[in-house]
Amino acid sequence: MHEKRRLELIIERMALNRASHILEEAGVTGYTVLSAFAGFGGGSRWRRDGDLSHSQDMVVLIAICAQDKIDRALKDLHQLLDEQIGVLSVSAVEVLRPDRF
Amino acid sequence: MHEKRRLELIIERMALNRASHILEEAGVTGYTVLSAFAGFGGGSRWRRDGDLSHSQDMVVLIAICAQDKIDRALKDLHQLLDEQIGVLSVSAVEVLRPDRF
Amino acid sequence: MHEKRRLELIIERMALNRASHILEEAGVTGYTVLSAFAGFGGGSRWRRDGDLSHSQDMVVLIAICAQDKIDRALKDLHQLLDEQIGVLSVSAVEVLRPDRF
Amino acid sequence: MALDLAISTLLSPVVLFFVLGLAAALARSEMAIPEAFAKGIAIYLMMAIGLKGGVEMSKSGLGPDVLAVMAAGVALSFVLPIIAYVVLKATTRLNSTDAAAAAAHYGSISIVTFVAATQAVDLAGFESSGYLVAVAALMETPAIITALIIAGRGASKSASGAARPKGELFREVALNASVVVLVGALIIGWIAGPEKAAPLNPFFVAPLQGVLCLFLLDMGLAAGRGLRNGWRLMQPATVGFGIYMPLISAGAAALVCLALPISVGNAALLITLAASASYIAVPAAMRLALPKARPAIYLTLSLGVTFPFNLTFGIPLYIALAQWVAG
Amino acid sequence: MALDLAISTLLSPVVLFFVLGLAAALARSEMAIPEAFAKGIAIYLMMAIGLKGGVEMSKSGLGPDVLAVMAAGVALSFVLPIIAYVVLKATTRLNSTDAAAAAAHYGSISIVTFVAATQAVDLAGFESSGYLVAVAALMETPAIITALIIAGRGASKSASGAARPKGELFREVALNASVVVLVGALIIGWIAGPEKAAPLNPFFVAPLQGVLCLFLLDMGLAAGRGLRNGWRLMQPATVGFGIYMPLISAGAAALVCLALPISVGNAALLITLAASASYIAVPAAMRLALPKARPAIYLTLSLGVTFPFNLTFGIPLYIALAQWVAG
Amino acid sequence: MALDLAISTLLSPVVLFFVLGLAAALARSEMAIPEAFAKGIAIYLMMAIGLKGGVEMSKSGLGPDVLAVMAAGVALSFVLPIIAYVVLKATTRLNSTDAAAAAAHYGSISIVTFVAATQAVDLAGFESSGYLVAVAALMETPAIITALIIAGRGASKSASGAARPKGELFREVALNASVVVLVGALIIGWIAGPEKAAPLNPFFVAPLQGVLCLFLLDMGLAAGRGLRNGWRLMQPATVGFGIYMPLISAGAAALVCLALPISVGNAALLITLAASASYIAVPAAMRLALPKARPAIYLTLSLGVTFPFNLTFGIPLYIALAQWVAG
Ligand SMILES: Nc1ncnc2c1ncn2[C@@H]1O[C@H](COP(=O)(O)O)[C@@H](O)[C@H]1O
Ligand SMILES: Nc1ncnc2c1ncn2[C@@H]1O[C@H](COP(=O)(O)O)[C@@H](O)[C@H]1O
Ligand SMILES: Nc1ncnc2c1ncn2[C@@H]1O[C@H](COP(=O)(O)O)[C@@H](O)[C@H]1O
Ligand code: NA
Ligand code: NA
Ligand code: NA
Repeated sequence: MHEKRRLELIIERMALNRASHILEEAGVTGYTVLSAFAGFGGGSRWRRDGDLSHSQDMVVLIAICAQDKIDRALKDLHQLLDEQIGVLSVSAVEVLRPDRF
Repeated sequence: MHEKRRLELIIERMALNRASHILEEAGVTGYTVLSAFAGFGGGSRWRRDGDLSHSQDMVVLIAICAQDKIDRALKDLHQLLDEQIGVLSVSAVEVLRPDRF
Repeated sequence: MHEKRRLELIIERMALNRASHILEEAGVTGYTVLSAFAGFGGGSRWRRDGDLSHSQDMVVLIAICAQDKIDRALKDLHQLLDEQIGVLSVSAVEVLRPDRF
Repeated sequence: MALDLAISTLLSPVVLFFVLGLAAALARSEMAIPEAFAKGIAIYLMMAIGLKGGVEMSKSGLGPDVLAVMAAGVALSFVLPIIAYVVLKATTRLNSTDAAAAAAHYGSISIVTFVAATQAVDLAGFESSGYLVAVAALMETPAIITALIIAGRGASKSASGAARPKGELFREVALNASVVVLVGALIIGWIAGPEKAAPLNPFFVAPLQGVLCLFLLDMGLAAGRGLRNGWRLMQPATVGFGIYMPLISAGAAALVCLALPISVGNAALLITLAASASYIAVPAAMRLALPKARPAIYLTLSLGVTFPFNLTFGIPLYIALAQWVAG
Repeated sequence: MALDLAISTLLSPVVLFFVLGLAAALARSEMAIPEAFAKGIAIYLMMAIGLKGGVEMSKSGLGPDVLAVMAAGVALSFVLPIIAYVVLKATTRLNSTDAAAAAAHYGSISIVTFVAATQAVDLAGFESSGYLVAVAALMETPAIITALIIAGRGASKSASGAARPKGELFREVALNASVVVLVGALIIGWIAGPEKAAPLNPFFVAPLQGVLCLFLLDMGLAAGRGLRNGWRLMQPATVGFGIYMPLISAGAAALVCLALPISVGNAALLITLAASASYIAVPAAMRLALPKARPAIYLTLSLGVTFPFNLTFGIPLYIALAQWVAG
Repeated sequence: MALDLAISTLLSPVVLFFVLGLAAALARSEMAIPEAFAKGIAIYLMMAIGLKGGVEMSKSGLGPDVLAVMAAGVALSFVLPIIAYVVLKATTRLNSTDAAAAAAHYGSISIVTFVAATQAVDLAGFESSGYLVAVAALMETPAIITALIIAGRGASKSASGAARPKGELFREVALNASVVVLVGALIIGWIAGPEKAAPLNPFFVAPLQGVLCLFLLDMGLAAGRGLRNGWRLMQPATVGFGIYMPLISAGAAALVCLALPISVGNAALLITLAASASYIAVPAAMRLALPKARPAIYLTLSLGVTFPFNLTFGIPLYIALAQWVAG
């Protein structure tokens, strides 16, 4: 198996489009997004159910990709996270078909 | 980027409040919770849909944090997992703003 | 804590049963599945809402397990991913009770 | 007549949709009603049932007779789990925790069984009162407390709960969605009265029977999946408990009715409540409070055995019993 | 008159809500109907349609004429994919797998198209029978089997399926939610009969037209998003297929009707079923059984081209055709 | 009479269900209406309201008077945020971004408040027109533009937006689900007219009041959770704003009504629209466009303070005001 990176971006729902743009422009070939249903941050808990405007919850974006694409996206992601709520983390993973990412 | 830990707690829904307490008391500054819709364990499969009591399913809690907070939570998490269904795993990640966690 | 592997299989919903079979036969003792709600791949974005047939979306399967079980599943997973849409990644994690996995 | 009623019940669309769900699950169909949709429907049902009871209560009011029946309901909910626990320990090999958890279910109630009984009572030509909905709501939780006390005795030294604040546990159990919505809607129906509640009828009254079909389809699916997973854990004695325990509860409630100023219709409903077993509120409370108890046992019992038994054979029997002890 | 009907259909709220969804999706609005809600509504529709058919069947029963029409429906579902496949291979550059997958959709049926046709038949002054719902259910899956056989021939040597147990595949396809609920509700309606089903009418009959609006809004959104993603893959010849294939199917069904003892209304419905294409059950089955086939092609065809064509121009045409061959 | 109306409103089931949700959330019940179900209901409400307005418009048509009221609505939506912003900056210590974001909510509208006002107007014996639904739809978004301009002035040099294409932002805001469905259903109702829309009534008209109860239960839960999280950030002056700002808006709208050829009922609705504050479309737009603004402030204000105020005391007042300035 081959070493790649796993980018995990926990970000507020309404900023997902911006994050998508950034990653797509950096050449990320794919990502998958999950919808969180609860969380804790800034001292208070939130729940998705009961948010009438459906805009206060967080989503989790997972992208398996090569390091160079993360490097390319990093500056914009940094700015995004200055403006919108979110947490970015990157870890090492092994994949089967390295040329896909 | 800076090295932190990613705690992933797969736990039954009805134990989420207890887990939240433990993490918050250990000083974890944030976490995000996803709702699983299916799984396998103890030899049998489950599905969220069709669970009338909405209490038999698992959730996945993700917390990016410093190792010392995990150390502080570990004993209580261990006890929690003795009593309720769940799986805890911790891995290494890199983050942008280390002081947040 | 003890070193184990975290297998993350992002796969189309309709292939989940096949993936489950493969992992169960390889001796994986448990896994948890989340439902993605959006994603990007092959140059186009998708969203779960609005997929009338409820069969075009991806799910994320997480299994914490020992390396030997992954080794045992790998050939079949490789074939599965040749035929159905999906991404497999494996990373290192630490767990509390190593004998469980 | 009881037989007529039984056959008529057996072939009613509501029961048949339960059977459909059961059959689909046993045949391992992948069909499912999405959780979010099922939860929404459950809330709708609570609102509809609560409103109906409240509106009826606004017409009749709260006399001492009513309070007596309410007290009887609460007492039954507290006491039945003790009987159930003793019976389970005597007749099955379940451990104390599993027995206490199952017992809690039989002290609490099933609101769908209650609604089915209300309709059967009506069909059988008896009248029932709206305050029975309040009795149903009052009987939801006391059984949980009894079960926790029993389990505390049995498993005395388990250090469980270290990290679990008792107050929070109590709040989660007492303020669960079923109770909040049922009691809330009841009070709202009571305040509003028939006239102000009338515009709600096209949503909460007319479609109720149809919505029940949808819900029972889901219950059948859940029961079928539960049976598929749980049957391996079920001794014959445990399955038997799921059938004779409702009869014991019904008997106890019937005795209580002898001492109460209660009409046949209301007695039939009180007996049904006693005989019914919870499959929504109590299972959730057990995961919170008695996590070592196995859901595969208590859910299979209450949803897979007792619920269908009550829905088909139980209710006609309870109405017959009520005619005997009341009126 | 057919023209009148066409214009009246074009401006009916149901069609307009489809157009609204289509327009919103093409304008890239983010609006969406949540999956869980849409799934719940789809189950509701199956229940409502099944019950209606079953109740009607309980009045008329199952004669040899009915069985003949059922057999004709099954035969059409088996045969139409062969025609569709041959036409696709002759007129487009789709590979065998894509062609087989698309062909499966045209052998199967669209239940919304069926409901729309039922109403149009009614409006046009003809009568139709409840057993056509059974015919619809019977026509859902045979087409899938034909397509798998075709694809097996075409792509003979692909080692696919190693890890896929055939029995499970068959069960997943045959017991999909649409078929289970439709057939189940049909049988329930049949057993219950008009009297016992009457209390369900305020939920399953009166609101049906309104619920269809909601569902067609979602279908419009799905069609629009499908078109936006899929149009790049669509040759003109493929798009054309989406319009003339329903006409071919309708022609085949009309020929069959000539040989059947069938009323004009029922003939119109059988022709419509043949002409309609699946967009729920078959796409899911294709991901299971023919994962190499591209959904962007078959979904765009069946939902983006054929469905709107049938809803607006097709149905009036099929009614006219039925008048010609039946009655 | 205004008092009568106020008491009658206070005890209406719709308001009581809001109170129930509020109480449950403040008591920290875990009960929740699933997001997917709530979203589905919100779409239903938009469809129902839009259709009703459209059908009514199909009867009366679009005269110059109607266009004048529409223009007035748009103008109010553009101008009210300026007033709100100035007042907030003068009376509270909110920063420019928070003040601009809150101001946007008060220029936009609440559709539930609008429906409640429609019913109150009806009860009070006045008539209102369907085109007010169009006015409501037109007033949803202009306020957002004003707020963005204000925030742009205040926070001039923030480099925000680097990665955010302006066109996409505009599309997301302008084509949000509320506006698309409301306007779409309005046009569909208009095209269909009363006759063709009649079959939809059992789904979109009769149950509306009941569905509102369900929705208001959810709104109460949201308001209660918002208050629990947000009260720490709320100065008394900010809370006060949530009560007197609707009065200011109502006053402004009343002045406008003086200059308009408008009936009492319609004036009451226009005033209510002006006085109401958004809690669905605008909060979402603010997360897109002004992410630095704190939701805990604007949501607590609009949903926790202004909405209940309008629902109970505001509407009777606005009707009284309308009688004074119009007719
Ligand atoms: N590198 C990746 N990381 C995460 N998810 C991916 C990745 N590539 C593909 N996916 C997911 O798999 C789906 C199909 O991708 P593809 O096979 O590239 O068409 C996408 O829509 C994503 O949801
Ligand atoms: N360390 C973390 N790990 C995982 N999720 C987090 C973390 N910090 C914040 N979040 C998520 O981001 C949301 C906003 O956090 P904050 O920016 O701290 O207010 C929280 O409610 C969580 O859902
Ligand atoms: N190794 C694992 N990896 C991921 N999820 C697991 C694992 N083991 C158990 N689970 C989850 O925890 C649930 C209960 O497992 P168990 O405690 O083995 O009965 C399963 O149904 C899974 O959803
Ligand atoms: Na009971
Ligand atoms: Na067909
Ligand atoms: Na306003």
